[in-house]
Amino acid sequence: MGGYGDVQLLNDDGSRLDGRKLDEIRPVTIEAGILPAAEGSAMVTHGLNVAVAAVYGPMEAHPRKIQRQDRAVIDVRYNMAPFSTSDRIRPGFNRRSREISKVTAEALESVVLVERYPRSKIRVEIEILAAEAGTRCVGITAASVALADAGIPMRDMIVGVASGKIEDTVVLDLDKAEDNYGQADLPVGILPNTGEIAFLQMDGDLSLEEYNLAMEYNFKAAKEIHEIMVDALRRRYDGGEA
Amino acid sequence: MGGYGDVQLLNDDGSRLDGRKLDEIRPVTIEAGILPAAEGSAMVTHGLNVAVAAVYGPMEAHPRKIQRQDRAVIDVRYNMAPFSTSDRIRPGFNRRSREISKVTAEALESVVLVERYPRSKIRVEIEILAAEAGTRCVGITAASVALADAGIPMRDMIVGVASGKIEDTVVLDLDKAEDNYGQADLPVGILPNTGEIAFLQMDGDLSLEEYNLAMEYNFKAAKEIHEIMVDALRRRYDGGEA
Amino acid sequence: MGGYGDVQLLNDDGSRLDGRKLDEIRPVTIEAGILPAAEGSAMVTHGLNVAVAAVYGPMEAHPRKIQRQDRAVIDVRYNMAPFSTSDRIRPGFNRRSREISKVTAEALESVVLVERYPRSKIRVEIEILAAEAGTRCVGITAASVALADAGIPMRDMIVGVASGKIEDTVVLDLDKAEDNYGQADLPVGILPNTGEIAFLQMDGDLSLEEYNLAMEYNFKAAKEIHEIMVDALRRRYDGGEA
Amino acid sequence: MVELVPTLLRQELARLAEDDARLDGRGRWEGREFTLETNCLYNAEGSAKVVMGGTVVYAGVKFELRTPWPDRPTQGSLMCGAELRPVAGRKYEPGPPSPQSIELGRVVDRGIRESGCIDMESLCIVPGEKVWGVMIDIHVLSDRGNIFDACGLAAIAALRTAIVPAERFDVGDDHKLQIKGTPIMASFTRVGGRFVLDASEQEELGGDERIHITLGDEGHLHSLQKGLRGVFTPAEFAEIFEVAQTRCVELRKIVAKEEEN
Amino acid sequence: MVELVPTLLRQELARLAEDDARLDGRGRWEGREFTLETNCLYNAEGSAKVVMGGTVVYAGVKFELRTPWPDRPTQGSLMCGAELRPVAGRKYEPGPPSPQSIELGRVVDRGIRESGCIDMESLCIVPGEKVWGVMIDIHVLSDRGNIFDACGLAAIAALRTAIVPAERFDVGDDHKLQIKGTPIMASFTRVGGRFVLDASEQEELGGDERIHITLGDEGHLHSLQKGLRGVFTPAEFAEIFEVAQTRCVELRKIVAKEEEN
Amino acid sequence: MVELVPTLLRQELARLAEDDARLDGRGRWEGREFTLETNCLYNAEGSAKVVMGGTVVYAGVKFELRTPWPDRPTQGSLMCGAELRPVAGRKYEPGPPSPQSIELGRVVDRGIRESGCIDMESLCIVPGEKVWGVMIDIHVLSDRGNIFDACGLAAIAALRTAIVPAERFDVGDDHKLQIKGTPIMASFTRVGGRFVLDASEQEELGGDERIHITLGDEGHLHSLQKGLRGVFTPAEFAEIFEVAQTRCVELRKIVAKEEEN
Repeated sequence: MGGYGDVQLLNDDGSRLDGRKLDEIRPVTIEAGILPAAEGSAMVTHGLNVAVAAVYGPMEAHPRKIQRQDRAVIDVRYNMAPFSTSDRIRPGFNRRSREISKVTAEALESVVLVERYPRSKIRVEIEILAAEAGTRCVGITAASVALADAGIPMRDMIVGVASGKIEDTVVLDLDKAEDNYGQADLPVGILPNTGEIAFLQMDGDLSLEEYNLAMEYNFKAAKEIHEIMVDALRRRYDGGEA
Repeated sequence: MGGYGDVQLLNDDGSRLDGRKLDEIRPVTIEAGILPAAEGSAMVTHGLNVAVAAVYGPMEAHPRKIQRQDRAVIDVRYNMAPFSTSDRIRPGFNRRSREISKVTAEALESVVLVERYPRSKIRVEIEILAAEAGTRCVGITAASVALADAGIPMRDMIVGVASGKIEDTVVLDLDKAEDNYGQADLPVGILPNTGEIAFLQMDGDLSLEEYNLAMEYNFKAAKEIHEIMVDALRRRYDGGEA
Repeated sequence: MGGYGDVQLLNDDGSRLDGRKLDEIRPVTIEAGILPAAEGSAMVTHGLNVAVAAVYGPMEAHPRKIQRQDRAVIDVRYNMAPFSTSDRIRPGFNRRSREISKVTAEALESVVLVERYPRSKIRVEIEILAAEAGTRCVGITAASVALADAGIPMRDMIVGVASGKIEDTVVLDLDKAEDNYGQADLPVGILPNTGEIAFLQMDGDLSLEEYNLAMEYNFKAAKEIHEIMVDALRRRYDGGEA
Repeated sequence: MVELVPTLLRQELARLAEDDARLDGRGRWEGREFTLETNCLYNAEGSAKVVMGGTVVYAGVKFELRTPWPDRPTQGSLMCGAELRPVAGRKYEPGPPSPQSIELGRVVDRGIRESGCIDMESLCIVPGEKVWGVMIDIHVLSDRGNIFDACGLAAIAALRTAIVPAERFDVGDDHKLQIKGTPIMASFTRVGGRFVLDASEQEELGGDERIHITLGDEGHLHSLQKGLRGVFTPAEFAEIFEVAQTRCVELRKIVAKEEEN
Repeated sequence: MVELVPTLLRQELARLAEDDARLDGRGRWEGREFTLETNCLYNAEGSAKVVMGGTVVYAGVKFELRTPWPDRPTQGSLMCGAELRPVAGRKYEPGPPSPQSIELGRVVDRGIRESGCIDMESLCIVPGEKVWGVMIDIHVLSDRGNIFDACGLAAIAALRTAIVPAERFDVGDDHKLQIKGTPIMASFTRVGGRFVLDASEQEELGGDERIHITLGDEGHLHSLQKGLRGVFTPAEFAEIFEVAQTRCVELRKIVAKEEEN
Repeated sequence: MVELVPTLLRQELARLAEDDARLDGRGRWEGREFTLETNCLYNAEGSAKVVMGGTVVYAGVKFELRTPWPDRPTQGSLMCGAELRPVAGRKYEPGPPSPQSIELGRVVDRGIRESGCIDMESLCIVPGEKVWGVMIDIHVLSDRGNIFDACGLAAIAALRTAIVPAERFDVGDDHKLQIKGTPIMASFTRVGGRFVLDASEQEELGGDERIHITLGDEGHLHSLQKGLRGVFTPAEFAEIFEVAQTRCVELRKIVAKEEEN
């Protein structure tokens, strides 16, 4: 977290710079099945973030050394397009995207019924086309919908959400300014039906009380976004192929 | 193309700076079988360009995923030696050489009887030792002779030639200054016996009429260079091993 | 060799700056079996150098193309930790470490009874944690002890030692200043029982007479260090697991 | 659509070609339906999305401040790259840029660069010291055939709507990037023995070589490229060149129309 | 120790968990024996060696002079990286940094960075011109379980004893690096269905997900990370958070004690 | 020549060694025929081609302007690299530089550098600001044995004929690069149990370790390297050192003669 002390992020009435309440998420829209070449796909806009996910497989896992005898492996690539950020990003993986890919894959392996596909691989491609804070969470949400769109069986969805702290106040779903000048960020991946957590990162400074409040906000948001996810899938199957 | 307007490339009598006529190629010499370690090889000097090609195979294609069940693949590496240009080139592939390698391989696959060697690979190594404009064409010519020297059956040779445009005039076989300050370049790979085209690139600005004239020049040059190629191979087999 | 002429490296009484005699090595300590995860390991301190070696295998050699039908291959990685030198080294291999890894592997393959393990691989990892001139030799010594600690059969040990030339005088075991400002360095790997040489590099300027004297010093040092190696292995097996 | 094995597919395509027909019922010189959308991405200074049949690509434009090359002190620079990442289809693998993606980027780059549609002098801020570098990145999200034309179209459409972010870099006021001309690419694939326009994924799978033609506003050639195994005759080129002329005029109109919106 | 095949190992670990027992006889929240040694490496400006059970790691600190970022002209920088090289165990392979090593380095880095223990302003030499870059490199020599905690401990211990080599760089006198606070990481692994502290190599082999918690001097969270396949409940988190508080206080004392020597 | 399988080849080579004979009829210390040609490449500031038996290598010299290292403000720099690309033989594969090619380049580099034949001070243009960097690139086109000696010879011959391109860089008049001395490499391979000079490809295939000796004009050692599996005795070294003295004198004469032409 940047943690600059001198940027005002809350209005005098306690509301946020963009008018949101402390526990209010940015607008979210989801469309499933938008990439004809993929076996499952989704586009999620969340604030000004745009994330696309494509799913391929299950397919044979190769090279063989990545194969697991008892289950499928999920191979996630989280990638930011060069034009997705204010300063252009050089194409190719970097350390940040490799870490996010790893923990996202492990989160998805926690909900996909991987035991049904031993020795196989499911490819999940997450492409961030526009970034405005919170892209890893938006990517997880998109990946969940794309997996469902591909017909991959899961014991629950994962909803990606984040809360954080700005001006010593816990708020839901940091936008770009809040992320740059805030004091903490707590991105999580929540299973909406079981209430379990499959993805967890955090940085900054949070007391236990603040953590608990931030987590409460996250669970609230997960419920809201989950409805939008379900709705997108319903539209996809009612409306036929895109 | 550089396309600087203020450099004079044609003399007042319409001839070129180096005295060539508009449809005249630079001097070309070819020697086959110059690399004892290779199964086939050739050195082509074309103006001040020096290109060497070596052929290995057919051999088993590995890794297996590059294998084609019905034919051989041709694996071309076009490489400029670090000392081949005015400013030293860092060793290792770059984007330009990868593109040229790809389209050169595809051109050669169009004339080699690849169906005779299913699941195998033929390696063609093109090394540019000195560069003076037109190296991709010189490399194609060298590769054709090296393939023939290796006894690889082909339905025709490919002759690499280029025409271009300088001072709004179509000319054959641009040299370095003409390439740097010219307006268009049209490198092609011509099958001398069938009159077909296996390699085609072009950049700059050409009207259809200019294209047609440039192509006419290219066909004329292909005939001349083809004779030198045949002569080199004849000398090689008359004269025994180099 | 740096070879700066204006740095004094010998005292007026002919002794060296750190008080050593011309044919005196820096203090050496060796401990075997210091890495619980490895099958054999050793730490060698030699002057201010600290080198650690770990041995894994014999194990199946893969990828298959590195396999040898009639013997094991030894896969050595000599690596300098980023904090091992005055200026931090960027992690990852460089040309120097690749060359040292290659010739060290070839030296070890000369003494390990590799014929006993066809088609297999023995991994030897040499990590330099602190460098004060002569690390390749210290690494060879550490690798020998680690191989013995792993129970890999060898026809002899290899002792890494170096002599050099400073102020036109041959001296044993250059330290950092002597290495930086000296005139020659002759690192070798000596088989203490047979008197053969398995590792040899040299750079700088040496007449044949100087070479012979430097080599005489090296053999003398090899005997001294060999005793410390044997002692470390004896302590390891008397004292049980570390 | 049933995925035919290549040999059967080739036979089927040859049979259709005899009747001058195509798998999806199109005419030989008929393109698939497509949509073009511009300015669709936050953070890109210019952007475009092209959907051409089942092919989906995005292009985004970014700017950076650079020092000019010593021998061209008043000229900015252009860079155009394409990424064919695993998202685009089952056959695409992760790893360093493939020859396919390098070729794609370079062919699109040459078409734009050689058309002269960007006046490199207009990118100069302080001669010898500061110029704009323009970077177009093309991202293929779904490959169902003829990604070259989709990428070429997305690139020029993104460029034509780009805003130079001078304020963010503290070098003046934001302004539209000056673009003269609209170079357009038309690609032809040999299918069943003869060339067709805008090949589908199945046609590419069972087809042979491709020819990519980029034409400028006056119908001049600015870039040519032959890809894949196969040869062609001068007569065949003459035929597709004529088709390309018509196709490029049509697409150029659509780019202009999208800009007016 | 006999290397059990994972399935048998998992069964054994589940059976032990029913009795609240562990393979090596430890209590659920009991760490292995460990030793901490600092200033043990020539050429490193600060260094530490941690032996935790059979896990052995070194950390070394180096400094470099840099020009500060234009938007933070008075701030130095911190970089923390971990190398999981083949020396560390049979399963580690040579090659570019693995996702495992990248995660390890980044989690340790965030814990230290976000705790604010390094005042970046204190690394300024000449505003806008010259600042210190602090680089911590962590080297895992032997992995027998829970390398995260060993690496986190080695990193902060090395930092806390580091000397800024100002004389060598001709920018003043050598001095101790100012460090406020001692962020400590505590890692928990699900073994036999429930979380345990400081898992051994066998427990990791037959276990599930890990949670890494870094706490500052006041017990605040500075970094969290869940790794590997598995899910957890908020109640489980509450339990391990309490254990982490105790564990971190203990380890912080040991770091302080080593510093006094 | 029939390609013998290595085991049979080794037996044959051992049998020949008993009679002090070699596969191609040469004496033990006899080199193959070779030719040296210099200044053979446009664009290289110095160049040489060496054909040694069936081995063909080129070396080319280029110059660049650099800022000197702060601690050596009046010294230029030398870089020597070798590329063992797939062109050189069936066994060579594409990819990043192999350990073989790195060793080759570094051994040639050390021989030239340590002989002191380039006065680094003579490469200074403006102290502390501008010096010449000399770069020798060696390109092996055909490996039929003993590429080390061929590369060493090509490198020094290219250097000795190099012209410093000062006019092109606008720093004075073109002039010959000053070179004092002609370091020469002689390589020995253990074949059939004893060392021979200038091994052929077959001898290398059925042989053991190599020793590379670089000698300067006064017969001093400037570089030694043992490569491949095998050991040798001090007595063996003494013998080949004597042969190396003679060999290097001969080759040095040929370099001088080529220069006069």
